[in-house]
Order: sequence, then C-alpha cells, then structure tokens
Amino acid sequence: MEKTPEQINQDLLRPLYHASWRFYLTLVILGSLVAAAFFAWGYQIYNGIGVSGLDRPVFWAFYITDFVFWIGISHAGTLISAILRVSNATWRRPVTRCAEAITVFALSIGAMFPLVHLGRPWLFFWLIPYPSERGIWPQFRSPLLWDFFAINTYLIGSVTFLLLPSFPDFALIRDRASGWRKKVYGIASLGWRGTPKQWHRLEMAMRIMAVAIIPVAVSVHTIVSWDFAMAPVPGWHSTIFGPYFVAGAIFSGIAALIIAMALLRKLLHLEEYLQPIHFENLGKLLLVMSLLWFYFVFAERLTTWYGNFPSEMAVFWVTQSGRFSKLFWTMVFCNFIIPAPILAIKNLRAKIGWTVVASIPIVVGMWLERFLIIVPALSHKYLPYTYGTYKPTWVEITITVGTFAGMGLLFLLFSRVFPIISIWELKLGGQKKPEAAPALASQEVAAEQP
Amino acid sequence: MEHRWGMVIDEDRCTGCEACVAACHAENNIATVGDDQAARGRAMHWIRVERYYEGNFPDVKVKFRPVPCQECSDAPCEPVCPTYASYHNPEGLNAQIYNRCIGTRYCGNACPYLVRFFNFLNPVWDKPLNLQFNPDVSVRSVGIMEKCTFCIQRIKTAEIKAQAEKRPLKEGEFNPACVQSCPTEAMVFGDLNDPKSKVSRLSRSDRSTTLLPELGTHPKVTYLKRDTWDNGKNA
Amino acid sequence: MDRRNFLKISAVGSATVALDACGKPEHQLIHFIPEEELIPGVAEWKPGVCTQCPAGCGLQVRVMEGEAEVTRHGQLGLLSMGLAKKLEGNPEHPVNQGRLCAWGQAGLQVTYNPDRIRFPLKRSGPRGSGEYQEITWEEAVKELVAHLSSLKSAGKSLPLAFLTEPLHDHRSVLIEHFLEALGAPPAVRFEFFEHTVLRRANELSFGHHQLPTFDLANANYVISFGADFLGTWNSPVAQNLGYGTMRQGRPGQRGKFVQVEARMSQTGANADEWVYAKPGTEGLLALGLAHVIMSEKLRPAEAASQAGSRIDGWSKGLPDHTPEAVAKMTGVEADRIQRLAREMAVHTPAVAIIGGAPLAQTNGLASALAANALNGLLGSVEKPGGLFFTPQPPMPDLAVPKKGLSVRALSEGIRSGSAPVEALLIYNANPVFASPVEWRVKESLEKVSFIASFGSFVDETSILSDLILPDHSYLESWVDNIPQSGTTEAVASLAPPAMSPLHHTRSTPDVLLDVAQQLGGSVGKALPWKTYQDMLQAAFDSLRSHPGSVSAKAAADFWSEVQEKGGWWSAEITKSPASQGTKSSGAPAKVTEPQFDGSPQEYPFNFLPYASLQFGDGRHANLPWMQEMPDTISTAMWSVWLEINPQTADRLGIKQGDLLEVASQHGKLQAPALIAPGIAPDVVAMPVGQGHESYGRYASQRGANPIKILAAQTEPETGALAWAATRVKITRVGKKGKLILFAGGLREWPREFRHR
Amino acid sequence: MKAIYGLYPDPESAQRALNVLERAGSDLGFKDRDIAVLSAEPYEEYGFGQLDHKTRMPWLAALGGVVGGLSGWWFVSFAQKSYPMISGGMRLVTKWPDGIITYELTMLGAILTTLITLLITSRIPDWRGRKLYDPAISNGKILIGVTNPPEKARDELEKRLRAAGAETVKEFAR
Repeated sequence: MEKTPEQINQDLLRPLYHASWRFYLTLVILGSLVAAAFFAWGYQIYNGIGVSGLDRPVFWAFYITDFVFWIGISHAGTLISAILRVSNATWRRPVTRCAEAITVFALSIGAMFPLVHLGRPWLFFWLIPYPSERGIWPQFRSPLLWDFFAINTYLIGSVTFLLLPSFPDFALIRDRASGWRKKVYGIASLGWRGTPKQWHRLEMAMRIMAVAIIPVAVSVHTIVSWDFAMAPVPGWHSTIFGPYFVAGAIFSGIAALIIAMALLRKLLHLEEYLQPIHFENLGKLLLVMSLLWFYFVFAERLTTWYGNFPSEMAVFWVTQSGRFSKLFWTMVFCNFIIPAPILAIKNLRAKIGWTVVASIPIVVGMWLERFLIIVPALSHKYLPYTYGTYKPTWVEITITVGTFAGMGLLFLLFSRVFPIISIWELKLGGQKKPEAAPALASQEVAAEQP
Repeated sequence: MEHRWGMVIDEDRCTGCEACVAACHAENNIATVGDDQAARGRAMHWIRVERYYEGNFPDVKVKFRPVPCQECSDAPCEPVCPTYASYHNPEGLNAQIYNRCIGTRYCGNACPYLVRFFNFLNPVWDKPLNLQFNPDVSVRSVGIMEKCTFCIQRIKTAEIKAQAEKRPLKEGEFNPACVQSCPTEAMVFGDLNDPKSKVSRLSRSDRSTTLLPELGTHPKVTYLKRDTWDNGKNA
Repeated sequence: MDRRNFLKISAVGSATVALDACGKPEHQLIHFIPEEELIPGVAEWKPGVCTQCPAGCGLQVRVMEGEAEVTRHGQLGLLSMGLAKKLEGNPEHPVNQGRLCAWGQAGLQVTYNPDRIRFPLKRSGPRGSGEYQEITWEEAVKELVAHLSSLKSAGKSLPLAFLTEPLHDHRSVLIEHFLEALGAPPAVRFEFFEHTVLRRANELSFGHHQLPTFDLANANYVISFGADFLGTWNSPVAQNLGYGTMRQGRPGQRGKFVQVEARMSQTGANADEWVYAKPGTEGLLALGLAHVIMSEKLRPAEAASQAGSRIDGWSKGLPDHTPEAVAKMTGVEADRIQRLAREMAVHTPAVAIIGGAPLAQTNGLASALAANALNGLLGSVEKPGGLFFTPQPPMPDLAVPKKGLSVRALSEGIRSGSAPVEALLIYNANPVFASPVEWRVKESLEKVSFIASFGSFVDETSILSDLILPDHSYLESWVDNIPQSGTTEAVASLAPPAMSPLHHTRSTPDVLLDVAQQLGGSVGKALPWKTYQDMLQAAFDSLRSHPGSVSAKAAADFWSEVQEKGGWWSAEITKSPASQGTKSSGAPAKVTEPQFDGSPQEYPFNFLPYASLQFGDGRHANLPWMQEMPDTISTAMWSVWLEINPQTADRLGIKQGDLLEVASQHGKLQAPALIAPGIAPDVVAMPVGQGHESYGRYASQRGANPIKILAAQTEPETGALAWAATRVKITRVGKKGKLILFAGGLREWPREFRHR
Repeated sequence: MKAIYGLYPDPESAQRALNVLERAGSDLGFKDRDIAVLSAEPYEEYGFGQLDHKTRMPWLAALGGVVGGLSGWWFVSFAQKSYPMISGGMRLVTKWPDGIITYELTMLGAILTTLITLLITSRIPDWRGRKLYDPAISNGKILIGVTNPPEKARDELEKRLRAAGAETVKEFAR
C-alpha cells in the first residue's frame, strides 16, 4: 500500500525522537568496550609498543590487519552507492545513506591504526608534509605517505558524499521540530529551501561526486595493498595485490552493509522500507564478489606454487599445511564455501536471514585474509635463520574488539541524529509520474515490487 | 676522495666464536633485553652468526655465516621510510637517524636480511652497567629502529683525525668492532673505491658472492664461500 | 627499572640530555673533586691483561671520562673518573695479536656488574643465608689477622687451607710464599675443566708438565680428538688465529681439518671432515692411524722408533690395532681409518690435538699418550706446523708450583679429619658449584670454623664464608700473567690499573701483603713488599738483563716501558727440547675401553657435559652479554638445554623444547630438549655454566647444572675427574621447558617446512 | 520581502498553477523570475521542476581537478627541491610515486570544487531565513507563488491560485 509523505516522515523520523531502554543498554555495552580499547591504547603508549605481541621479524600484525580490514569495510558505502547511482539502480535509494555512513565510520576507524601501530605515536605528525623547523620533508617514495594522501582524499570525499543529500532531510526535520532541534537542524540544513534550482544543482553535484568517488575508492585500496606489494617480502611483492585488495574490500564492504541494514531494519522497525528485494540485490553483488575473491586467491596461489621460488614456497606451505593452515582453510570456508552456495540459490538469497548468514562469515574471513597476508609472510622471509612467529597479547585483542564496538557505537548514535534512510530520495521513488513522461517508469516498478 | 666502505666475510675462516657479536654489543650500547623479551623474539644483535645444518648424522655439515647489515647500494629499507630516518649517506652507508624514527617498522619489513632491530620497550641497564656506555654512540629509546652502522663513529673519528693531520686515511687505520675482534681474521673492512685495498681485492675473489643477489640490493658486504680442502690446491 | 632511570641512562649517551630534567635524585647528588686529569670525549688506550680464562691475552683498554656514582667516606656522590669503555686485543701481544674473544669482550661487565660486592662483608645471618653486614677494611683485615694468628699448628702443618683458581702469575707466587711462611700446606687449585691429564701426559711423553701450543698457521693437516680448540679449550684466540691462516691465509695452500668426536661441537662444525667415534675411543683411533702409518711405512723409521715408546705394543707396530680391530672398537670404518692415516702422513706438516671429553674418560691419560705418540710419528713435535711448548720467562720462583691437595682430597680430609682445616681462604674458585655431589664439598666446607673469601661475587662457595674481602676487578688492579700456551715466545704480561676502583674493594695480593705485615715475624720477612706493585717491579726487573721486547737498560725506564707495552716477551728464550719419551719411567700405557658409570640397559645414554661458549665452566654466567649472546650451535639465549639426536627424539616422541628429566645414578635434573643433528643417537650433551643457585641476578635460579648429576669417576693415574664417563636415562616431564632460541630455521633450504 | 503563494497537494495542480502564473505575469504585472517554486522533493519530470538554466558544474569540477593535480605535482617537487635531503645519490623527485600524490590531489580538487560550486550557486548556506518559505512543503505540499506581487494584483492572484487547485493560499511577509 502507498504511504503518504506524512507517514513516511513519521516512520523514518521516529528513531530521532524515541529510544527504548534497549538502545541505552547497547550504548553502555558498546561504550565500555570502546573505553577498554582506549585504555589499552593508552597503556601501550605509556609502556611502549612492546606490550603488544609484535616481535622481530613480525613487525606488523594485528594493527595493520585491522587497518586494512576497516579500510576495506569502508568500501561498502561510497563505492557501492556511487556505482548504484551512476548505474541509476533505483532500488539503491533506501540503502545509500546507510552505506555511506559505514564508509565514513569505517574509514575513520581504519585511519586510526597507522597511529596505533607507531613506535612513537606522539610524533605521528612527522608523516604530514609541512615545512617544519626540522627542515625535513617526508619521503614521498614511501607508500605510507601515499596512504596519507589517499585516505584523506577519500575521507573528505565520502564525508561530502554523505552530507550533500542530507541537507534536504535536515530541512525536513527543521520544519517539523521545535526547540533545540529546530536550531541545530536549522543550521545543519544550511537554510535549504527546495527551489528547483537547488534541487537541480544538488542532483548534478551528486552525479559528479558519484563519478569522482569511484576512482578514489579504487585508488585508496590499491595504495593500501601497495604498502605490502612495494616491500620485497616473499608473498607480498606481487602485481595482483592492487585489484585483489580492491575486490576484497568491496566484498567485505557489502557483507558489512547487509549486516548493518538487517540490524537497523530490526531495531528501527524499517521493515517496509528495507525490503527483501534490497537484500537480494546486494546478495547478488556479494555472490559476484565471492566468486571474484576466490578467483584472485586461486590465481595468486597457483602462480606462487608454479613459480616455486624457495622463499615464497616457505610462506606457501606454512599457510597450506603448516602453522597457519587452520586459519587459512577457515578463511576459504568463510569467504567462499559457506556464502557462495547460499547466495547462488535464489530461494535462500531472497530471504534476509540467509543473506545475513552468508555475510557474517565473510566479515570474519576477510579479517583472517588480511592477517594471513601479513603474518606468515613476515615470519618466513628469505633467510631461514630469521624465521619467527607471532602471538597477540590482550592489548591488541582489546583494541581490535574495541574497533568493532566503536563501529556499532558510531552507527547507533548516527541513527539517532540522521534519518538512516534518505527521506527525499525515498519519496522520489514513490512519486507517481505524469503520463507525459513515462520515461524511467520501468526501474520504478522494479523498486516497487514487494 | 670519496670512500665506499665495504666488508668481506670469509665463511671458510669463520669458526662461529661469536667474538664479533660480543664486540658489537660493547661498542654500540646495544641493550640486552632479558630472557622474557628474548623469548618473544626481541633480542637485538646487530651482527649475528647464522648457523645452517646440512645432511644428517653422521654425515653432518654446518655452515657459519656472520650477518651484519649488508649496507646495500640499492637498499629496500630506504625508500619505504616516510621520515627519511633510514637514508643513504654520502659514503654509501645505510644510516639510521634515530631522532627521525617514528617507529613504523616498515624498514624492518622491507629489509630482506632482517638486520634491523626495534626497541619494543625502553631498554634497561642495571646500574652501574650504564657506566660502560660508549659516549660516541647514542643510546636508543623505545619505539626506535636500530641497526649496524659499520661503526660509523669509528669511521668519523678516523676521518676527522686524518683531516686534522692533512693526510688521506690509511688502510686498516681503523676497523669496526666486529672486524677488529675477529680472532680468525674472517672479516675484512675497507674502502671499495680503492682498487688496491685488501677488501676490494678479496671481493674480486673467485669465491666471492653476496647474500640474496637475486634481489638486486647490491650489498657492500661480500661473502667468500666455504672452501673445500681437495680443491686441487693440495694435489 | 622505571622510566626515570631510563631517562638518566639515555642522558649518558644520547643528545637528549636536556629532556632529562631536574628533580631526579641523581641530580641532587654532590660532585666529588676528580682525582685524575681527564679531557672529556678523548679516549685513552691503556694496556691490560685478560683474566677471563687462563689463556692470558693482552688487552688494550679504552678509557674515557665519565660520571660514576660512587661512595666516598660513606657519602654517595658523582665522581668524574676514567672509565673503561671497550676492550680490544693488544696488537703486539704474542698470544692474541690484537684479537679478542667474546669472553674477553664481556670482561667490562665484570667490572660494572651490578652484583659485585662493593665493600667488605661480615656474616650476620646463619651460614649460607647470604646475610652480611658492611664493615670497614680495617675491621676486615684485623679479623682475618686475628683468625690466622689464632691458628695452632696441629702436628706437621697449620690447619689452614687456601682454595684458589689455578693462577699463572705472581699472585700464585705470593700465595705460595704466604702459605709457606705460615707453615700451611700448599694452595688447593681448582677449576672444573682442568688439564691435569694432558699436563701429565705431556710430562710423560715430552718431559713438559704443560699445555701444548699448536703452530696451526703452518700446519697442512689438523686432526683434533674432541678438543674444542676454536671455542673454549686451551688458548682459543691464538688457535683461531692460526686456524684462520691455515684455512685461507696461505695463497694456493689450504690445510685440512678433521675433528673426531661424538657430539658436533662448535669446533667440529668447522671441520672439513667430521668423524664420529664412540665416546672414549678417540685414543684407540689415534693408535689405529699410527698402525696404518707404520705398517705402510709412510713415515721414516726413526720417527716411528722413539715416538711412542710409552705406548704398549708400539715397537711391534701396534699389532692389535689394525684398522679392522679399531673400527670395531671406535665405530669408524676401517677404510676410512686407512684413508685418514695416508692423508695425514702425506700432507705434512700434520698435527694431532687431543683435549676435552676424550681426556675426561677413565682411559684419558692413555688416549692423550696415544695422540702424543701420533704427533711424534708424524714428526710434528717442535717442528713448524706442529706442537710446541711455551718457554717460561726467566723470573725467580716461577717454577711449577708445589702440588697441593685436590678439592676432592681436601673435602674428604676435612670430613675424615685426616687434613684438619680450621680456617679456609677462598679466591675465585667455586667447587660447590662445579664438583660432583659425591665429593660432598659443601658439607665439608660447612665443617670449617672460619671461611674468608676474596672473590668479587657471592657464588655458591663464597656464600659459605664468614668474611668477604672483595677484590678489585682486573681492570682496577695490577695484573700480570705468564701464558702457559698459545705462543712459542716467553711472555710475561703486565698491566697497571686501567681505572680507579669503582667500589670499596682492595686488590687481594695487597690485602695478603698487608696481612703478612700485621702478622709480622717470619711471615712479614718472607713477604717484604709493601704492595703487589713492588713485588711485580722486583720480579720484572729480573728480565731486564735478557733480550726481549723491552730494550731499555735503566731499571726505571725498563719498568715504565714494560707497563706501556703491556708486558715483556722474547723469542730468544728457549726451552729444553721435548724429550720424546726417552726417559720412559713406569709401564707403557695401554689404551683400554673406557669405563662408564651406569649400566647401558638402565642408563642408555652417554652424558656429555661440555664447556659452554657463553659461560665456560659457569664463571661468566653472571654477565648479561654472555647470557644473551646466542650459543652458535644451538642459538640459545638465557637457557640451558639437552642436545639430542633427531632420530632418537622421534623414537622417544620428544619435540623441540619438551622438558626432559635427565637422571644418572647420582641425581637428576630437568632441561628442555634441543634437537641437534650433530649428536650421536646414544649420546646426550648439555652445556656447563647455568644452574647457579647464587651468582647474582642474571645467573641465579636459571636452568640446571649438569655437574650435579656426574659420577665421581676418575682417571686412575692422575685422579682427575672423568666428567664424560657418566650414563643417564631421559624421560619426558610432559610440559615445555624454557628454551629461548635466536634462530628460526635449522637448514638453509626451507623445503623442510613441507614436513612440519 | 512579501509574497503570495498557494500550497498544492500534487504535482499536477502545481503544474497547472505554474502555467496560470506564467500566463498571468504580463497582465498582472510581475516577471517570470518573481515566480517562486518550493518542494520537498525534486520533480524533474514536471515543468516547474526544471526552472533552472544549464549549469557548468561538471566543467568547473574538471577544472578544479586539473588545478589540484598541478598543485600536487608542484608541491611535491617544490618540497623536495627546496629542502634537499641528503640521500646519497638517491633521486629526490621521482615521477612514479609523485604521480600517485598528483592523482589523489586531482580527485580532491574535483571534489572540493564541486562542493564549493554547489554551495555558491544554490545560495547556501543561508541561515537568515528572510526568503519565502513554508514548512508545510515538508509534508509533501508544493509551493507555487509570486514574490513581491503588485498590490493591485493581490486578490486576482489569490483567485487564480485557488482556481489552479491550491489547498490554501497564504501571504508571506518578512
């Protein structure tokens, strides 16, 4: 049944006004986990990075894994919603804001890790290229510096991408609210009025952004992969890493998006707005990425095995049958063997529950993948005399867990101040068209069907 | 004349006595990390004697190979450092500037020889062990990467002395601590730019090779392979 | 260690002095007036003598100005003084020629060791509790004098025992005079890896009661029977030097090195050919080689004739040592024996070295004689590329010191009362740690009413003492040394103090002289010197008339020049030529099968303790550098371990690092397993040096001490401990032990990973 | 400013109102640009949703990108050249890595230009709230009106706006 604009407004703005005790409970739980993580970090800064399990030769481990993982998750949003915008897939409308929010948060979390993992974090600003009294500019050859530029560009881009379509919604809230909300949202809406000109410019800007953000997103994760590919470490120094990481990123991103949407759907009672069709379509994307991921892994493994370069084989065997084999095969299960069939069967894919079942192991598996790229390679470099191993301590574990909690926390708060679904875009979907212009009707119908 | 400091290590002479290791600790204020940290793989030895077994009992062979920093001419550790802490000095040494290091440990990953060592915790010296510190070498603190320097403090001292006396450096006028202590004279140090120096003569030997040549790092440390007894010489 | 201390330390070396702001105690400390003129930042090189092992290498000590925290007149303060910063070999010294081993390098941490005793101590708690109270030197010396003067001669000699490490310098002379004047029995000299057997063998074979010196630099073929001569045995630095030349120092000529042993030692790891022989059969193998050489007439007859007159059946060409027979006994194939024999007979100069485990068997002496005989046969005695005996410098009272009791005899004597001891003086010997339980040394020493120790550390033995008069470190005191081996020149090393003492210690020889003066009478007369320095000056002056490294004629010049050079040495001084068995006294020796303690059925493994590259006999275990320096073969740090053959380990289901219980008939200990491809399947080996109960913070309560499970087997003729003659059984404890390895992989090609 | 406007429940009526006003402009004496349209969603398929001339935003964005890229390249090489590090012969300015930074700054330039162009050309932010507005549009109403209408035409306008199907006709004065 068709909902009036008024009903839509009410439904989607409810979360901003009403919160159950469950909400506050979750808030407290997640909050304390985040606090624990920050304590752990403080403890590490005070006592030195040595309180983590890092050692020689495994100079990088959990923190960089988390870094790559969260940057990967960040590809959920902007990239996906941008692609969907460009391809004008109208079913995207209820999904985009959620996705873009994931991007912004995941990115901010991921961007913290280069700091967390520094030996002397209080000097992190030496990475920033500015004319310092030390008369030293950073080494622009270093992939870490490329990271600095790429991540900042991406962060600015995706924040813009999240905010632009929010102005009209802020205006909406402004008009309906009273008291402090009126003020705050009034300011946030930048005095949006909704003249045809504004609408037109906004849509134009969004189209440009969508086009611009895709190459940025791709470059970001490519550069993250180059942090590894640029170092002559067995198993790292490979040209496949760029696309491999990008694919992996989108893969984990979509999975995260599905989970987040399912949660919101339940918590905020958005059943009418986030419909199975959205999950099914995302599920299709997820299936494609899962297959793509498997293809990349196979290609990478096969070339290593065939090349049979001694030092690379050491890494190869230690992941296939050696110390890390359990993790490796778990990863394969999580990323391919479990999700692929579920998503391939239409009846399952069509059910929200099943898409979530397929997504959760993927998030785990993709974290494992990053870990397995980093640690086995570092612990088995060229000279066998220098082989080492790695065991995390409570510090790394706490901080890692904390980031997941942080993600939840940020999202929870976000859903309290933002309409989690872009209201005006949703309404756009509900518009009935003049007989004059049946142009885009087809997709609209597609979006309509329950 | 511009110097290019290099080293030749003769695996046929090295007996694995580890004098070089102890000498290096004494010269360069390298911290001893203690058993717990050592167990976690954080022991710091700027030079190590690698031991490799070949064959099985009773036909066992062992190869010793002292590995200091290879001082690569094309060093993977240099371009990856975002703060120029790991850099190439005019005499071709891979210097590590401790004050610039912020501890990304990227150089440690990039180094194929793993000769870079990281201060995971603040180093500890029970008094009065600290009285032994070599005043010419700075003491590293937590979060800093450190490595073999070819005893750059000795190089500089000798060069300054030579300058003051307005004369070129004499060969063998100084040596890194490891070379000086080596009881079998397995290690030779000198200027590779001087074709007559012992080090460049030896580096042209028919037994000479470098560590992991396939990586194209062009180390300035040359290894002389283990020789065999009946290689025609005794015929 | 808190960050405050760290900051202070960093201030010493690094440019971050400014960071280390005020408000820290050490900044409120007063500054004493420097006692010496020093230019900050300028290094001064002073001569030194290394006493880390008996080899006696010459040192150069790098001294620079630094601020030390010291107590003066009971006041803690900062004193700007010359501090030893680095030790290097003395390039002119005939033994080490500018080189220095790891122990030598680590000598600095003896002086700066945080566990050094800083002032005289008097026992305040029960014996062995380690509770002491600080006293002044006056009190300390007075108490010692009181005890000595109160001793009443019980029968023939004074009930006083002086327990010391074997010294080859004038401290030994001083101690002898001291004891003689007091009418006490000669000093008891003890170290675990002693050379009694080899000395005796050389006395019998060559007429020199001395360790041999090998001219490896000119050798073309070196066969070593179990001697770890590139690691810990005899004069390692000198031997390494020669070895390096033998390997690659002579263009177009590279010598061959064959090592015969049951467990691949660090030395054996360098061998061109590594030969496994059953433990204790090395001597037999030597005779097998001799047999081939003689039967095939590879050496001239006269060489054969005299060489081995000490060996039973030699003159008849060792009929019962045919390769086949020897192969059966040793486990070395007959044709291999033949090949080796031919090689060494052809590629002269060839030299045979024997030392370590083979001599620590019940047939040790015979084995040594066999090796000596082989050397004679090879014509390598006192020939270039052969073995020599270091001549002694022409100084008075340097004759071979009077033979004292062995620690074992002393221990039994005390218990039985046959050798009554009421006062015991201990100097750097640690028999409580380094003797088998059967000797019951601790129990005996506890019977002694008064024990005084001069050592710098509270070790297992000196913790029993009632009075501790701590010695200077060897960088803080007058040191001299007469090398017994490692050079063909006569050498007398000498060094004045390189730095002024850090703590309230006193040089032990000075203390003894002081005591002698206070005792007065005959003792005072016997020791006329005010200080050890005077004694040394007098002794060295006797060298002035001889040609040598120091040419100065005037006494004063000579004395100062000797100090600058770090000693006196001369190639002119010759030694009576080795008498090759001519004065053959007693029955010819027969190399018998070795006897082991424990039945092969119940105790299936030969237990082989060996001198650790890190700790020697354990005396270096308190040096952090040595603890963290990876042992070359095992790459272990801060650990003790039991080396076991891979196949054996597989058979017993033992994995790397599994904690094992090693049990002999005399005790058991626990150590983690180290899978070592270079050890025989029926042998397990363990380094000596860890397992200290009391030896400072770095060594105490770490690992286990293999000596404690050894049987008190002896080499019958010399009575020396046969420390390699014990059998053990091993069982898994069921948990992992503390085995800290520096290395990851065992082999250079990581293929093995497939099978992990 | 003053204004008179009607609120329309659906786009059709709004469109009708717009057509009425466009025709009425000449005789009632107001200009087309005085006609105001406000809605809570874009109605691109309707005439009143397209009261905007073409924008050059894409070209500006492209230009911004070019500027960003050039400045990026200049920045990197300038930085390295004017603070030359001792690098033992290692080249200071290297094309390939600098290309990456150039690329990132190109994209950043494009993004920022787009944002700025949007804000400027669509006259936001504007918090003064003097302009014609009615919160009712948030509930789906479409506002069609005339700003600063001539006094005499006021009643006539109201009549015609109602005729077009306005739910209510209001006046706006501020």
